[in-house]
Order: sequence, then structure tokens, then C-alpha cells
Amino acid sequence: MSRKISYVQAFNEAVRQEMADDETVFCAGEDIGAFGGVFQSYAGLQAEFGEERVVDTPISEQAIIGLGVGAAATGLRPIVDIMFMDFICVAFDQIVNQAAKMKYMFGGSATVPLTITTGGGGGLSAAAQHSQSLEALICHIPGLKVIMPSNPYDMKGLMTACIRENNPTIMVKHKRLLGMQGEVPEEPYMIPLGQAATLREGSDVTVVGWGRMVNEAFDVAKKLAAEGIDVEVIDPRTLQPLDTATIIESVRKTNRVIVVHEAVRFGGLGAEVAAQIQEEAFDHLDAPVGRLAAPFSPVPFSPALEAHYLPSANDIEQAIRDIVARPGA
Amino acid sequence: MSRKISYVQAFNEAVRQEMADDETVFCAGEDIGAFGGVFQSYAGLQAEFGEERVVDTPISEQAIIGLGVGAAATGLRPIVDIMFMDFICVAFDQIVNQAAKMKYMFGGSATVPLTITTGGGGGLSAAAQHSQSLEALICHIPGLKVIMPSNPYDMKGLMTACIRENNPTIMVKHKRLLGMQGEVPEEPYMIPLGQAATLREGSDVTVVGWGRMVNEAFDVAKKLAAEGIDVEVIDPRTLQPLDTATIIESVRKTNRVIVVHEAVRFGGLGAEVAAQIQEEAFDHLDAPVGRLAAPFSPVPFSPALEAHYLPSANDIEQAIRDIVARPGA
Amino acid sequence: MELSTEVLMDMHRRMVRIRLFEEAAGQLAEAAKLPGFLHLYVGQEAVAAGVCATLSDGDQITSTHRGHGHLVAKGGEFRPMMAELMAKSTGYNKGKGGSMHISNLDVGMLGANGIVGAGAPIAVGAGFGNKLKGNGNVSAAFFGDGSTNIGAFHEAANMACALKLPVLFICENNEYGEFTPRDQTMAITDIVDRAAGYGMPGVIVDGMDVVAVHEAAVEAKARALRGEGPSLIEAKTYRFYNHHGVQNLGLKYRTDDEVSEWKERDPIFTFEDRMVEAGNATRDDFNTVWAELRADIADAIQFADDSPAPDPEQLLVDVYTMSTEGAAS
Amino acid sequence: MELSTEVLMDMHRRMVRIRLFEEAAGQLAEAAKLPGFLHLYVGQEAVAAGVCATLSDGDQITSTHRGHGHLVAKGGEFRPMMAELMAKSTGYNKGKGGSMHISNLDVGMLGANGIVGAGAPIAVGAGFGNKLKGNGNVSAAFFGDGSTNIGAFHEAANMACALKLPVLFICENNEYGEFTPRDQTMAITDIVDRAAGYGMPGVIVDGMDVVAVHEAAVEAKARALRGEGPSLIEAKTYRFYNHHGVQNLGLKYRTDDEVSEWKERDPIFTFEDRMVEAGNATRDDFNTVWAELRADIADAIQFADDSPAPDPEQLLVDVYTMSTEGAAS
Ligand SMILES: Cc1ncc(C[n+]2csc(CCOP(=O)(O)OP(=O)(O)O)c2C)c(N)n1
Ligand SMILES: Cc1ncc(C[n+]2csc(CCOP(=O)(O)OP(=O)(O)O)c2C)c(N)n1
Ligand SMILES: [Mg+2]
Ligand SMILES: [Mg+2]
Repeated sequence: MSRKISYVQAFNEAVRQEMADDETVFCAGEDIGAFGGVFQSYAGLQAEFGEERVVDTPISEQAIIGLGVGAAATGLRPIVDIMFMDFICVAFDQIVNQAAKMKYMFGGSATVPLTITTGGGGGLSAAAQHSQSLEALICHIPGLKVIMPSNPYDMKGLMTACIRENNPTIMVKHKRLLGMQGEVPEEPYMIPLGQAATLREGSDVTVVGWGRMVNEAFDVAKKLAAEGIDVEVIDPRTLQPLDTATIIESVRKTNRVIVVHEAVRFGGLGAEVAAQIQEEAFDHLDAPVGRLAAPFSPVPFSPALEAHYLPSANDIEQAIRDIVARPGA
Repeated sequence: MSRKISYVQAFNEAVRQEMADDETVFCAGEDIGAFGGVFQSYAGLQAEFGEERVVDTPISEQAIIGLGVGAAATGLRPIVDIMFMDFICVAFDQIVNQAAKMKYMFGGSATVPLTITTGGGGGLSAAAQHSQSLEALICHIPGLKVIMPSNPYDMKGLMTACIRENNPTIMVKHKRLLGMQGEVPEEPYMIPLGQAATLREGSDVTVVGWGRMVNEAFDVAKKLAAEGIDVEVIDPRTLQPLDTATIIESVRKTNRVIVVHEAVRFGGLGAEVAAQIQEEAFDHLDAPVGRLAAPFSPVPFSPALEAHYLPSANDIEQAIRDIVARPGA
Repeated sequence: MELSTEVLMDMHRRMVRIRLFEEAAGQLAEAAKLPGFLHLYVGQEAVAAGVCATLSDGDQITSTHRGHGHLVAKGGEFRPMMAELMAKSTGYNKGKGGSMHISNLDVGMLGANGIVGAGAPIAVGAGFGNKLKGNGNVSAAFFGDGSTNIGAFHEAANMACALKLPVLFICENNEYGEFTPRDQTMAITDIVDRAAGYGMPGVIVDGMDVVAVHEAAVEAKARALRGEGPSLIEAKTYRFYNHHGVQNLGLKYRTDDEVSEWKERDPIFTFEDRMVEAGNATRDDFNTVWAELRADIADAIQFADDSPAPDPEQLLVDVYTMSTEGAAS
Repeated sequence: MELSTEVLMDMHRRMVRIRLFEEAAGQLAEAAKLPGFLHLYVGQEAVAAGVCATLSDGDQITSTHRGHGHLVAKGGEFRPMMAELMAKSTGYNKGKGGSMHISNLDVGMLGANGIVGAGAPIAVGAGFGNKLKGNGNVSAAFFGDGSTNIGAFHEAANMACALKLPVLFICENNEYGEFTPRDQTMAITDIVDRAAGYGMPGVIVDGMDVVAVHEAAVEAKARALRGEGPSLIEAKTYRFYNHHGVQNLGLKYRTDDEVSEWKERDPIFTFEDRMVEAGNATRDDFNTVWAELRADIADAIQFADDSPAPDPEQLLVDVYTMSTEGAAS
């Protein structure tokens, strides 16, 4: 498996292979057809599968999700695209009150195999309405599954799993990772939803992160290894359901843990991770669960400010140094 | 101050007094005019202040919030109503991407003294789309303030503060508390946003809760006092900004703490409270921060199921007994 | 269009079924035997009956908060419907949905909906599926006059037109949204004026005349199946009871005269009169229908009464579909 | 309507100011001196200029992602605008907003907006404020053809009509939403067909003719101020550059012929020709304007270049207004 493709190509390949394999799969979204989507996630698919199955929609996020819900509940496997993650707010009712709840409200009789795809994350000077990491909002909603891959291999396997999944999933592509290259098998494969990946084993401290942040953490871990600081790095990959077991097990071993994400710290998913860790591994903790995240403000446009807004490799390194320096219990 | 009025009357009185005092205050929402609102929160106001200032709107939650944002940014103090908290999802973009961010995105030049009012909480067999407690979603959004009073006195003082506040606030009325009676001064007064109330001092364990849950906790605390279990009960009242200092101080004293809310536990605001407590009071904790909340499902219609869904006084009592029984550090 | 006696009697039967179901539900609500909210369809029977008589089980409908009428008309059975309203485990939704989410996918009824306007995009999704599958089915979205002011309606209407989907938009214009008259929330008199803005034909029909509704629906369905896209049918109608529940809440938002004028035009009784006059049926024929269905209702109430409430263990069941792949179609 | 030379030259100046600002911004973007996204208004100048020439600083406008043109037309100054695009602390938004959120409340410009359709409800709010205050001001919402497919537009249009607010709805129909032709996303040709559905007059104007736009705006404003409510103006226009940035991205979603036909109708050059022909101005007059404004642009670029990036300490400033009461008006 020496073929390297990019993160967004891995996404595209998963969609293409599932569409070829299963004629109930179709895609709909703004500018995804002829143009292939603003991130080129859907490039070439309309040419291959036709306008009936790769649909350019009006700018109507509510109806885009509704299109997916109605088609899914009646036997198709829709993939519907919300261009930027910030725009889920425009369609929030259809996501939160319709897609997520239909099965339960209907006493189980509905099945909603819907995949929602979107681009999240900051670092492109795209300002307050095109840079957010809003995963905490959707992870709080029973009925949804939330996925955020950090590399091309995971992207293909997780996207394939999303499409085959019989529940509404939200696949968040990190905009800064679109061009990231990595080895990706050509044949279709699934990575089960809800399984974390331990990117690196270590004994001194656990870092849990997702999206671009976990890659930063991984690089920091490699660097610190040279100094004898042994960092375990965990990427949950699926944020809902969250693979708490893997995290807890790691913390029971390392006794120290930092959670890092791009989203705002207050009420971010890191809070849930921290809360669960202290519940499940209370007696194993030598230090409070650390959280590294964006401060409490909208995402600023200015690159100078945004650089301070997003957690950086430096911040992660410092946080690791601080937590391992803290005397144990 | 021996006059007793209800929670919803306290709300109404705050609005009425502010409208009388400040002609830039107006109200808009569905059925709030002639009818006074489905919870009668706005009863009598149109008769008193006229159709120009108490406006029946179309069923258009996005435009209702937008009406508030535009009017606020140009010098008025709008109070706009979203009937049920679940419906904030319909207007989520206007709340999250517009109201919350306008000031910051504009470099400070805009001021948005907007109050959004809504009815939250379960316990009325109102099912999955009319029962949610979605405070975690909005507390995660920088730029908003979130308020949830647990009694008539706080309601009036906090609502008055919301109306006079120069930032977007979301005042969540708990639907099950509307009829709750309490002593409320006739003259206008403010309770500063961001100040918790310690409803009961205690030395054995702290319970932090809001809305209807903190009242349940208070009753449990009274009951357990007879057995010599001394419970401190804290009501943050304002959930964003959260008065962490009061909570931390209490936990440093009691060394044990339980957070209770009606919202879904995963990603609920209790996670943030727990995360902050273990960060700030790590060495003071004799037990993990406990969380009592709804399980991971939509709100069921059936009263039999909903009774199991919402945390109950019994659950709170049991959780307190368990945590005080746990051997200390 | 000449309708056979069979079709006419079928539509009559659908109307009487709705009437009896709704009257019974109202009485049960008054006797405090139905938890939650209840929005009765009495007075509007001709709309659901006229439209659904043109549809098969393979055709789908979406509905509103006022949804039992639609489900009955679409072929819903009394027993599981009554059980659902009573929150019993034998209900269509196993007691998890209730009045506002009652549904049955087997007869193509994709749910009542607690969110105004939210059903329409879902109907568009079902229509998309029908078109892609080429199964010769259509979907119909029922919605109120007030709901045409909300964004989801607009997006759904436009998308269906842009994609030329086989969808029927059925507006039940009963002149009120809750307690607010239609003319306070829109500057037009006829909802049908909105059709041209989407590029679809719109027609006004007497919503108290099941034959007129039926004719319009037949035509709209034929157009949809010719691949010419959606149509908007505005049925002028009236609800005989209050917005929710049975009794008015004190506020006279409708005059007695207005109510009784509309009641003069009762869709069932006027239909019966016309049928008898035309010699198409006798009073006896109708009496037989009423008697038979009354017995069915009594049976359904008994059934629901005898059924158990959901077991608490069901609380967390059906939040997610537990299988992957293939369960949808 | 006979316009004075003063008004004509004023509109010309507004158009040239936009053109020069946008061309300069495009060049800076190509030189990688502008972070983030950039949506240029070149080609559409007559719309903003024609409308804004009828407005005073006390009148408000809301805008779109394509917002600099509107701000320039409304009286925005080059220096703080250029500085904002360059993310400098001297920008109108202190570098926190950038191209997609550029704003200046002093001239009544309530912000570019990164969310399609989101500006319209805010304009309705400003219009509501104007009506309540009785200040004789109007507000105008600018928006694209594609944005009329989104719910927020619909709700805003309907609410303004229902409440008879002094609002102008200005649709810039440039026949594309991003890379997708208008006729794929709606089944109508003229956006103005939507006006009747709200009960407001709608008029199509040549958006390449500033005089035609101006006339329509004058009429709409007069109607608004007579208390007769909003109007919809559809200006048929064209953007000369790509959806964002300057160059096409390879995909030929518009033919060269189409682009050059529209460029033949350049709103500035055709206006100049007509003015010269009619003897209202000389080539020299225009050359003077261009030269003067070119100097202003050069000065603004220099100013922006010399200005500092925001200090990192500004990151958490202006998330909230820090005062209570009275700051709004
Ligand atoms: C998004 C949303 N806003 C408000 C409500 C509250 N609500 C329920 S029914 C209703 C009136 C609906 O009016 P209409 O569409 O005319 O239907 P009708 O009740 O007349 O059948 C309202 C405002 C809701 N359920 N959802
Ligand atoms: C809610 C939302 N959906 C999608 C987008 C992405 N987007 C930005 S501009 C645009 C096209 C807008 O088209 P139109 O309204 O015609 O304006 P134009 O760009 O032609 O001026 C889209 C889809 C967005 N910013 N917001
Ligand atoms: Mg109605
Ligand atoms: Mg356009």
C-alpha cells in the first residue's frame, strides 16, 4: 500500500467507491456537481455518476438536510454537503430536531442512513463565520454520530463507514488538512465508528486531540521523545460515540492527560472528555486533566490574532512540559 | 416584601417596568401580543404599550432574531421571544453567527443589547421537540450570555438585568416553574449577571444545579439535614458567564460536589463545570465531580419514560448519599 | 371529473374516521387521559381525505403538529394511534412520540412534526427518492397557512421546483396560526400567491369540499408524474376547535359568528347532504358508516386503555439503529 | 425623472471609488497581501451606487459576502477599508472582521456577512427601529440572486411586508451563485416574481445602468416613507471577476462570450459615454475623478501597509460590551 493520496482525495475515493457499489447512494450540495465542491471533495463524481445522483442544490441548507432526511427515511443513502461547518447553524433544526430524533420519536420504525459532510476548522483567516469548530454542539445531540479524521487513511475508512452506517453521521473535514498526503489503500475499507486510534504509545502523559490538533500533538510527542518525555497520543477519530475506554485505559497508565482541540474551551468537547476522565480514573490522576483550546471569543480574521487564538505546537509542548513537571499524588 | 407572585408574573413585571421606564424597549414574538404568549409571559403588555411596541410576528424565528439584532444594533433594546427553547435551532444562525459575533467581528463598534426569551425544560410530556434543555449549545458561543432563573425573585432581578444589559442575552424560563410562587419586591431591581446564589450553606457536599433541578436539590438538602448530612446548594443563575469562583470556593470547603441538570449529560454544561472544578480544586476533591443529568436519548413522550429520563429528587438524594459515603482522599 | 360512488364513499369514510378519532381524542384529553399537547383536525377533514384518497401506501406524506388527521386519512389504524396518544407501548411510536410525532412509515406517513415548517423539506427528500428510484410515487407535504412564513417551507418549495420533483404542497389555510389571524402575519390573502415565486402552479380550492380537494390533488399528482414538478394547492378551511385542546382559552380571537359560519359548512355533513340529494347514497348508508367506525373507536380506546405503558428499559432503545448496512431499503 | 449633474457625478464617483477599490484589492490579493477570502464587486457598481446615492448616513444597509462595494457606496473611507482587508488594527473592524465582515455603523453599513441571506433579517430589524423611532430613515438589504433561495431571505421579506416596514430589498441578480448558474437552482427567471408572494411591488431594472437603479430606489424609498411598506428591486447585473478572488479556477462555468458581452455594458464606461454624449460632462471631468481617486487608493494602500497588525492583547477585547445600560443609543 505505497500509494499516497491526499485527505480530500481519500474522501472523494470513499464516496466514489460507495456510489459505484451501491446505487442508493447519492450526493447533494451547493456547487458539488459540475464544480466538484469548493474543496473539490466531490470532484469528478457528477461526470461519473450523472446529474441525478450528484446534485447541485440551491443555497438552502435546511432543504439540503431535509432532502437527506426524507430520502434516507425512504430507503436511500444520501450524502449531503454543508459547505462550511459554521453553516450547520443555518440548518440546525433539520439536523438536531429532525435527522437526529426521527428514529427515536418514531419508536424505532424509521432508519436514517444519512451522511452530512462539512468543512471545519480555522487557520485560513476565514474569520468568525467560516472558521469554527462546532463539534461540541452536535456531539451533545443524541441520535447523531460525529466524525473528524486527522489523516487520509482514516478519512477513507471513516467516510466509507459513514456512508454504510444506518444512522445520521456528520463527517467533518478539516480545511487545513485537505492537501495532507498519506498512504491509502485503493480497495474500499471501513474503520468502525467509535474506535479511537493510539497514534503513539507513551508512559509519561496522554494527549487526546482530534483534527489538525492531534497531528500537532504527534509532532510534539516525537520531538519530546528525544528528551525522554514519553507521550501517548490518542485520536478519538469519532467524537460521538466517543471511545472513552481507550482514553481511560491510557490515563490509568500515564496518570496525566491533556485534551487539545481547536474549538472554544468553554463547553467544548474537551470538557466532556475531562469530566469523564476524572469520573473514571479519579484515583489514577497525578494532575488535573489539562485542556488546551481556543479562548472565549469568536475567531478573529487577523492572522496575527488567529495565530494566538488557535492552540499551537508550542502551546502543546508547554502544556506537556508543565504537566509532567507537576509533582504526582 | 411580603407580596407573592408567580415566576411568570415576575418575568412579566420586569418587562412591564422596563418598558415603562425606557421607551427603547420593545417586544416581538409569536402570539405575544393580543394573546400574551403561550405561557402568558407577555400578558397585558400590548394593551398597555400598544401594538407598535408589543408585536405579534409571523412564524419566522430567523427573522424574529434578526429583527432583534438589527433593532439592537441601531439603538433599541429589543426583547424577542422564541416560544420553546427547542426552536432556537430554527434561528440558530441568527443567534450564533449574527447576534453573538456582531460586536467582535465589527471590532467593537456595534452594541447589541438584545434579550432573547424562551421556555425550556421537560416534564410536561411535550416530547422530543418541545422539552429540551439546550443551554450547553449557547453557553459554548462567545458573545452570548445565558440566564436560567429558578424562582420568581431571581426571575425578576435577572430579567431586569437582561433588558438593561448591553450584550445579547438568552433568558430561559423553565416551563415547569411558571406557576411557582415567591416573594418579589414591587420596585425594579437587578441581580447582576454572572453571580451565583448559594441557596443553602453546608459542609459535607456541594450540589450545583439550575432551573427546576436546583429546587429539587434544595428540598433534598433540607431533608438530609435532618439526618446530619449538610449539603451546600449553589444556583449559578447565570450559566454564561458562569460564576466559577463561588463554585470552586464551595468545593474547596466541602471537597465533594455533584452537578445536576436536566440536559443530556454528554456534552452538557455539567461537563464544563466538572472540568473546571477538577482544574481549580484538584487537590481538594475527595471524590470525582459527580454529574446527574439526562441520559443519551431524545426526550420521550411517555410520562412513564420521561420520569426516568429526568433526574429526580430521589436520584439527587442517592447521589448525595453515595458521594458522602465515599472514603476521602 | 366524475368520481365513482366508491371513491366518494371512500373519502367520506376517511373524513368520518378523522372526525371520530379527533372527537374521541378531545374527550380523552378533557378527561386528562392524554398527556402532552393535542392539536385537533376537526373541520379540516376534507383536505386530508381528499388528498390522501389519491395516494397509495407507496406515496408519502409529511405532516404538522396537527397530524392525526393526516395519519388517519393516509390509512393509519385507530388502535396504534389511540395507544400512541395515550403513551402506550402498543402505539405506532411505542409511546415515544405522542400526538406531535405520530407516524407510520408502512402507510407512508413520515410523521407529525413539532416544528412548524419542518415537514416540507422532508417531503422533498421523499420526492427526490421517488424520482431517483423511478417508482411512480409522489410525496405530499401538508402544512398550515402560518407555516408558509417560515424559511424551511420556502427552501423546500424552491428546491422541489428547481429539481422538478414529484411533490404536492398542500396548504391548509385555516386563517390562524395559533391565536394570531393570518392577516397580521402576512400582507397577502391567498397563500397561492407564493406559488409563482417558485415557478409552480397554484390553485385555491374549497377546503370544506372533499371533491374539490380531490380533483386538485389528482391534477397535481398527474403533473408530478409527468415529470413537470410540484404544485401548490391552497385549501381554504377552518379548525372547529381551539389551536390546541378542545376549549377556547378565554381569549376571543375568533368571533362566535365566524366559528358558526364555518361550522355550517361542515365538510362531512355538507358532503352527505349533497350525496343524498344527488341520489348517490342514503342517510342509512352514512349511518352505517358512522356506527361501524364508532365501534372501531370504542375498540381502539379499549385497546389503548388495556395496553401497558412503555417499560423503563425502553428509554434508551432506538436512539440509534444498531446494525450497519442494508437496513434502510 | 431628471437628475441633476451633481447627483449624476456623485453616482459616478461612487462607482469609480468601488471599481478602484476592488481592482486594488484584487491586485493585493494576487500579491498575497490580503489574507482570507475576497469577493469582488466589479461589474455590479451601478447597483450599490444607484441605491446608496438615495440614502443618508442615517439610513442603514446590510450586505453580503460581496460587501466592500456596498460599504464604499455607502460612504466608507478607503483607508480604514483597505486596512481592514489587510487585517490591520487601523481597519474599520480593527482587523477582526476582514473582507466578509467589513462594516461601519457611522455610515449606516451594518456589515458584510459571511452567511448567505443573513443580512436581510437584520435590515428588517433596522427598519423596524426606524419606524418605531419615526426618524424618517429607511434600511436597505442587498443580496444576491442565489440568496433568495434561503429561508432567512423569505422570512425577512415576509416580516417586513407584514409589519409594513420602511425597507428596500435590493437583489443583485448576477445569474450565478458561486459556480452554479441561477437556472439550476430555481425554476423562475426573474427574482422579482417572488415579490407578489409577500405582497410588495417588485421591479426589474438594468443593473448596469446607475440611473435606472437610482430611479427605482427613489421610488421604493418614497413608498417606504409613505408607510406603505417594502419594495423589491431586482437589478440584472454581472460580476466581471470570479466568485472569489480574481482569476477563474480553471472551470469554465461561464463562457468567454458571456463575460465579454456583459463587459461591453460596463456600468461606468457606458455611463461616462452617455454623459459625454448628452453634454453633461467631459472626458476631462471624468479623468480628473479617476486620477484623484487613484491617488486616494494609493494613499489608502500606503496607510494600510504602514499600519500595525492588531496587538495580540486585542484578541479577547470586544467579545462583550463591558458597560451596562444606555450605551446603545
Ligand atoms: C418553529 C416553530 N415555531 C413556532 C411553533 C409553535 N406553533 C405551533 S403550531 C403554530 C401555529 C401554526 O400555524 P399554521 O401553520 O397556520 O397551522 P395550524 O395550527 O393553523 O394548523 C405555532 C406558532 C412551532 N411549533 N415551531
Ligand atoms: C448559508 C450559506 N451557504 C453557503 C455559503 C457559501 N456561499 C458564499 S457566496 C455563495 C453564493 C451566493 O450567491 P448569490 O447570492 O447569487 O451572490 P453572488 O455571489 O452572486 O453575489 C455561496 C453559496 C454561505 N456563505 N452561506
Ligand atoms: Mg393556520
Ligand atoms: Mg449571484
